[in-house]
Amino acid sequence: MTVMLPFLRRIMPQLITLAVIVGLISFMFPGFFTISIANGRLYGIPIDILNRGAPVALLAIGMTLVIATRGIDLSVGAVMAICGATAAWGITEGYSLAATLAMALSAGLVCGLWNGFLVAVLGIQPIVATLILMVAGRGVAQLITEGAILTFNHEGLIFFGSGSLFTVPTPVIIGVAAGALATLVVRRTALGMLIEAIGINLRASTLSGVNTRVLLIAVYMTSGLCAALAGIIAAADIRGADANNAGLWLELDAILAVVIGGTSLLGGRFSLIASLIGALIIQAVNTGILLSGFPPEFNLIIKAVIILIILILQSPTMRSVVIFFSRDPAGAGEVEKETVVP
Amino acid sequence: MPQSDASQPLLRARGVRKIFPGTIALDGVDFSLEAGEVHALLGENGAGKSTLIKCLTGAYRRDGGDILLEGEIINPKGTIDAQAYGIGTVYQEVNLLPNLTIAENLSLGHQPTRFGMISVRDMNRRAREVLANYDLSVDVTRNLGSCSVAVQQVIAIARAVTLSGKVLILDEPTASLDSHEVGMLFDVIRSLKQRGLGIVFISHFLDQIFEISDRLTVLRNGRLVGTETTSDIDRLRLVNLMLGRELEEEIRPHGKDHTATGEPRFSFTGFGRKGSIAPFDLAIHSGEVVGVAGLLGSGRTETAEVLFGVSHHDSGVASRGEGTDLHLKSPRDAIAAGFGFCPEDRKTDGVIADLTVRENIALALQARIGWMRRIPDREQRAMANDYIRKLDIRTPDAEKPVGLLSGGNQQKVMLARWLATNPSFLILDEPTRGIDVGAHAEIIRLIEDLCAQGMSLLVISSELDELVAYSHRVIVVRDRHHVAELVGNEITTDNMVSAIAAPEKETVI
Amino acid sequence: MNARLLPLVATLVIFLVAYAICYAQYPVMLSTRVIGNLLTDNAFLGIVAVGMTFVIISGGIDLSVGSVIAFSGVFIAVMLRDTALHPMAVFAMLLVLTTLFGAAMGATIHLLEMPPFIVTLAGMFLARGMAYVLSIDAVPITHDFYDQMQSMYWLMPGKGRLTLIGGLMLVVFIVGIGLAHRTRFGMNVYAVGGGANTAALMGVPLGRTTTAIYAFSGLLAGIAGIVFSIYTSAGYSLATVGVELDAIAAVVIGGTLLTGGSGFVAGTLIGVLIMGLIQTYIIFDGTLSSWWTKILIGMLLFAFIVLQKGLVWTTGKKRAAGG
Amino acid sequence: AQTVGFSQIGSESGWRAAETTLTLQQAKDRGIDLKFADAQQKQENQIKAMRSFIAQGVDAILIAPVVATGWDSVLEEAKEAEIPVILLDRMVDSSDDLYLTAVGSDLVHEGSVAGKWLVDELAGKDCNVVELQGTTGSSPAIDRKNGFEQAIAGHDNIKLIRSQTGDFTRTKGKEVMESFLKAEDGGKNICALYAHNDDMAVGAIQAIKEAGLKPGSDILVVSIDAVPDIFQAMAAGEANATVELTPNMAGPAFDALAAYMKDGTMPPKFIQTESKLYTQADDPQAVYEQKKDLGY
Ligand SMILES: Nc1ncnc2c1ncn2[C@@H]1O[C@H](COP(=O)(O)OP(=O)(O)OP(=O)(O)O)[C@@H](O)[C@H]1O
Ligand SMILES: Nc1ncnc2c1ncn2[C@@H]1O[C@H](COP(=O)(O)OP(=O)(O)OP(=O)(O)O)[C@@H](O)[C@H]1O
Ligand SMILES: [Mg+2]
Ligand SMILES: [Mg+2]
Repeated sequence: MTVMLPFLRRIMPQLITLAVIVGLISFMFPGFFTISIANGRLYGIPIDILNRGAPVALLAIGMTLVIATRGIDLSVGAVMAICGATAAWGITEGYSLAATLAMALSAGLVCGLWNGFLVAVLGIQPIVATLILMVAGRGVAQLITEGAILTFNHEGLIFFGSGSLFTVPTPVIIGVAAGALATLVVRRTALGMLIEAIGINLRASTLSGVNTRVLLIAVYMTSGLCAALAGIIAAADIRGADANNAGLWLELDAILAVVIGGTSLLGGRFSLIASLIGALIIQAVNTGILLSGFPPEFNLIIKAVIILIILILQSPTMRSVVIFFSRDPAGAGEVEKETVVP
Repeated sequence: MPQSDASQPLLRARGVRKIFPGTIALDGVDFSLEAGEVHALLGENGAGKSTLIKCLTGAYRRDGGDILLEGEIINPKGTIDAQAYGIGTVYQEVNLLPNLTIAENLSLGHQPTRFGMISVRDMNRRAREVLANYDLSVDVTRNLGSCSVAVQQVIAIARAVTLSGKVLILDEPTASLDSHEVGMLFDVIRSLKQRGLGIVFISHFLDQIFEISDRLTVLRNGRLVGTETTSDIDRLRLVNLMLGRELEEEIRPHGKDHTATGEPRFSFTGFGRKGSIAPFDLAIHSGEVVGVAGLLGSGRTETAEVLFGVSHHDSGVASRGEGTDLHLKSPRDAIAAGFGFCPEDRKTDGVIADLTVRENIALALQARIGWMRRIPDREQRAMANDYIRKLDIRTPDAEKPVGLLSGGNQQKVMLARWLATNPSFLILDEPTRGIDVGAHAEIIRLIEDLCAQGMSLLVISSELDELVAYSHRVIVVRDRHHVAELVGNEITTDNMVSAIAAPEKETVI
Repeated sequence: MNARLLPLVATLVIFLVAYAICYAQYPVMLSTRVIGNLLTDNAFLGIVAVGMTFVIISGGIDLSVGSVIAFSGVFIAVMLRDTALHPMAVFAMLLVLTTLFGAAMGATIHLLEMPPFIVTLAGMFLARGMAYVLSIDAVPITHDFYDQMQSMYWLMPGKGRLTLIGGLMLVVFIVGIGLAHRTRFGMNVYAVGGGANTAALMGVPLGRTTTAIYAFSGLLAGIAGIVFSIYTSAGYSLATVGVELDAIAAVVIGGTLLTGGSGFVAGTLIGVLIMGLIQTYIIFDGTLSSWWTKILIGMLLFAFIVLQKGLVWTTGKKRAAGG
Repeated sequence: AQTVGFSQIGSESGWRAAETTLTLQQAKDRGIDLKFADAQQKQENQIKAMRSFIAQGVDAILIAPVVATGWDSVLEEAKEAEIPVILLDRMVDSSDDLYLTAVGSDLVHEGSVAGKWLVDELAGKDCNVVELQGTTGSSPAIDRKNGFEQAIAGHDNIKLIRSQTGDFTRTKGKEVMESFLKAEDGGKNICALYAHNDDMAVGAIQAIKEAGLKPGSDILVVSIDAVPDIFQAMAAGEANATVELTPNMAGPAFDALAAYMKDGTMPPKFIQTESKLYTQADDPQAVYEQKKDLGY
């Protein structure tokens, strides 16, 4: 119990935000919580949010780790496209499902390796390093599909997008499983601390004997792997690889999810669970906009305003204002960040 | 109500309070500074000295109390305000911008302009003039980041001096200076004093306190212990005031008699790196402390960095014991060989500010064990608490982010990190920098204990007394060459000074 | 030579070599026409990249500029269509608007201690959203004043044109260089990039500087918007998607570090020209499929960055070894 | 041989890939040296490409303009350099003496063909229609919406109840359709779907199936483009109608160009391609077989 408390306190702002947004939608749309079973699959708006949020949630897992090392991965959208295209290509070429999946996942790992190599070995700044793959990656994906949407009808592969296991949609299961696995690996081993250490002070970590180079590469590879999973899901969902549009601009959503999840873009302390909730918040906003029936030209403004409100409420300044008003000088263990007022 | 009149002290703090979560850093502290005096501020690591001056200059928001300048209540909202009031400050960690040139750093905020444009020529000329007072001949168009910590420190001081119309505050300005620079600084301080400035001076070097200060104020655990006239107090009583107890032993100013013999544990032959340190030979025996002496910028840090693989050596070989060659291309190689290295610049090379004390202490050990086998929380906590006790690290608990600790305590955490790995050869670069008298004695005792347990140490220090106290051998570095080696009874301050100063290599080799 | 200039020189050398290679293959490359095009076609990108350089030197990033350019175009077009205002008056209103928009983002970044990436991302959504609300349709601009501005160019020998907007870009660069290296504001930008807290301790007015930086970027995005509207005589809410990434790439190729604190406005000009050169080369080649175009742009970006790093590194090393 | 520059918008959809493939094919068949430039969806890149073509001195320029506005000055430059320009598949709103001719379909007309089909199909029955728009602000999205609305205007039995953007993509088409279904009583409230392109329709069809409804009968599906995949859906009875936008714009363009080059014959200013309506009656499987290798 005592171990859970700081954890709960850490994700509380995200949980509250999610609750408020879900509350808003269900107020607007009273049928929100009705969940039924259609075609042997759970069916309802909350399920949609989970299901549609899964790719961004997956991306957010890798992105959280990358951002914790003070990096950023702009290429995840393009990597999704590459891996989706690889999967579609593999299955249409007649490879077995296992081989196809292996190829798609390896494609993600290779992309991650490339990014990691640029960042850790060549010392190129992460934004630029991953920008290269962001630009070129979509070209690679199109090269595989030759510009067309490569469709397939293999039930096994389609299962990853629109299948379900015990009535739960597969993407949700994959997302939850990946999140749980990543959390477990990162927190049960020393990886989490080492990643945070290199994010906060790379040089000091190297001097302390942390194998920063390998760790950085591994983190980018994880991001590539997550993007590969997301890419497979996205392709399986529409039964085709759309090299142009798969994952387009999703990197921004993933970064947003991480930031809403409270991980600083300057690296350091991170929380995977909070990022996952962040991904759900974003998807809830998107779904809410779709349900609202507003004309689409307002979509961006609504999204921007909601995001701004969320971020303003979560900003350190606001938090200290809240602490100030709640008259809790001990700050409940929270570290007051001294603002140096010039 | 206080009136503005001549009898008022120049700068006065009344009942200043500052509370951090879990710590009361300042608890109603009074402090007053007269014009034309040097007022020393003393106290153990974490006593609240830095916090007090940050409150005085508005860098921190106070939680209570008043600040009066010449009798008027002032409320500086930040450094700019403080500068406008004529208060110049050098904060504890060097606070300059490594990406700007020396001249730009000196003139930031008040650059000479002509028709609204900065006149670079004027700016550089002024910078050269200012630095001439400090006997520093550097290219002022060089990036500050390429200068050693010491040079940066001097520049920070020079900047603060040019900014201070009434008050100059120096937080541990001498921590990384050698005696020559310190002398220079004191000359400057004296001339400012003549001009009627009030100077606040923080240092852990009692000699310097006695040399320069007129009055002193002692803080302990955020509380005011007292203000005294320096000439009325003796060393022992001062230490007593600071620590609240007797200091058991002071440093013995003589070298070790014992000279290590037999097989060296590690030996380095022709080790060097072009452009940073000339090839040198070095043998390290078990249970031996090798001191390294030299002026600032002489290449002491470079020696350590080449040994630890931070910068790759491009000549020479290293070996363990008799034969086996050591491959030292990176810190990881060095750590695998049983080395440890506590770097000089703790802010950029040492602490991981946002990680907790516990994690910082466990880091090097964890890195060596590998990421798979996480040291269980319980063990980490036990280890951390153990070192917090042993090294007397002042922190409410092991879960405090290390960046929030006072400077000296951060230094101890770094030491703890390396002790936890139990290295056979530990390199310490300026380990006592910024450490209070009590802890200073403890660290020296620790060094002696470690070497008694058979650990080999290479200690770089600017404090020659300290080197004399614990070294079995002292290597003197000058101009990137190892120029002399003093053994046993030869290790005296005088010998070292003459070896450091000697223009030719005629000293004992 | 000053060590600080190394990245700049490296970039310049790479640009010249690349141009020489292109020239060897297509001699037309050196015609005034191509050179004029290079300036005109990249004018809006260059202008916005100057603002981006300041932002990046200060350690920030501004993702909103592409959307702000689109918004500017739509704003101008709609104002000119629906009101009788003179374009100059509309420009003035627009520049006030975009400057305030930038300032608001800067103030948010400073006051709420939020990362620039996120604040300007929201700004990016917001600005494009506003453009949609003004008009989803592309709105043509038909105004004599626009025709005049378009016909203002200097016909260089060889039929190349140095247009008004190309010239304007060069002026903006000169002003930008002066601002960066010869004013207190510029120095403060470098200082903030070197370390915001330290800069504050040294007396740099952090809030004012941050606000001013983003306001300046907003102003230049507005000017770029005007230039783009002259370039296309239209306002279109879907225009200039992703220009922020091009601008960032140009700034980085120009030798500015994304970590902040070091870089050159002049380098950005070369960066912009390099990007333009890559595109011109690909068009001249004319055999690349859509996907190979993308892959090649990525690879060339990579090559330039690696070359530049390599050059800086080897010369830096030689210098160290030499003494 | 002639050198012709071709400035393509990009490769954002299968349809456009097919257009590119066919253009290259046509050029090759006629022995024309085609310089291809992909603009990655950016008008500025298309203008750059045009200028570079002019600097290179090509014999003619084909351009598929990403947007109607903003071409005046570069078209003038081409005219000054005496290089004929032919517009493909989309129009520009510049004066028509600046280009030789435009080959394309009428986007508004396409929308109204789809609308008219629905009107006829319903024959007066009440029907709630949901609409999947293209990318907000793009001209096909605006025009196809207008055309459809014109066609259903005055038919009070047809109500457009929801309209959202699906960005012309399958993924978004599916996601938006899912939310339409949820919002409209599990889809029971919807009788027809109008999608601005086939890709979104294909995505939406999957969403309808996953919701346990039958596309094509429970919900009528009409869309535009006529890409091969929609014919498969039509063959399976899951889609009802599509309006063809032929990707072969280059053929007529090259014909007009050849005639002009030969003896200066001025082609008409607008060569409209047919907006053919395909329904399930048109043997969709056969059309699919015929179209599937065209590079869609
Ligand atoms: N920003 C902060 N947040 C929380 N606690 C802090 C912060 N800054 C200082 N402290 C705590 O306040 C106390 C006083 O610190 P301060 O830096 O003033 O000590 P000091 O006397 O300057 O010590 P030293 O000689 O080591 O520099 C310490 O216990 C420190 O841990
Ligand atoms: N007083 C000085 N004047 C000019 N340059 C200096 C001065 N002191 C140091 N430097 C420069 O700083 C650089 C780095 O010195 P470094 O810190 O490595 O030496 P060090 O012997 O370890 O000194 P310390 O550890 O005492 O700072 C050297 O290249 C030297 O040129
Ligand atoms: Mg201190
Ligand atoms: Mg040193």
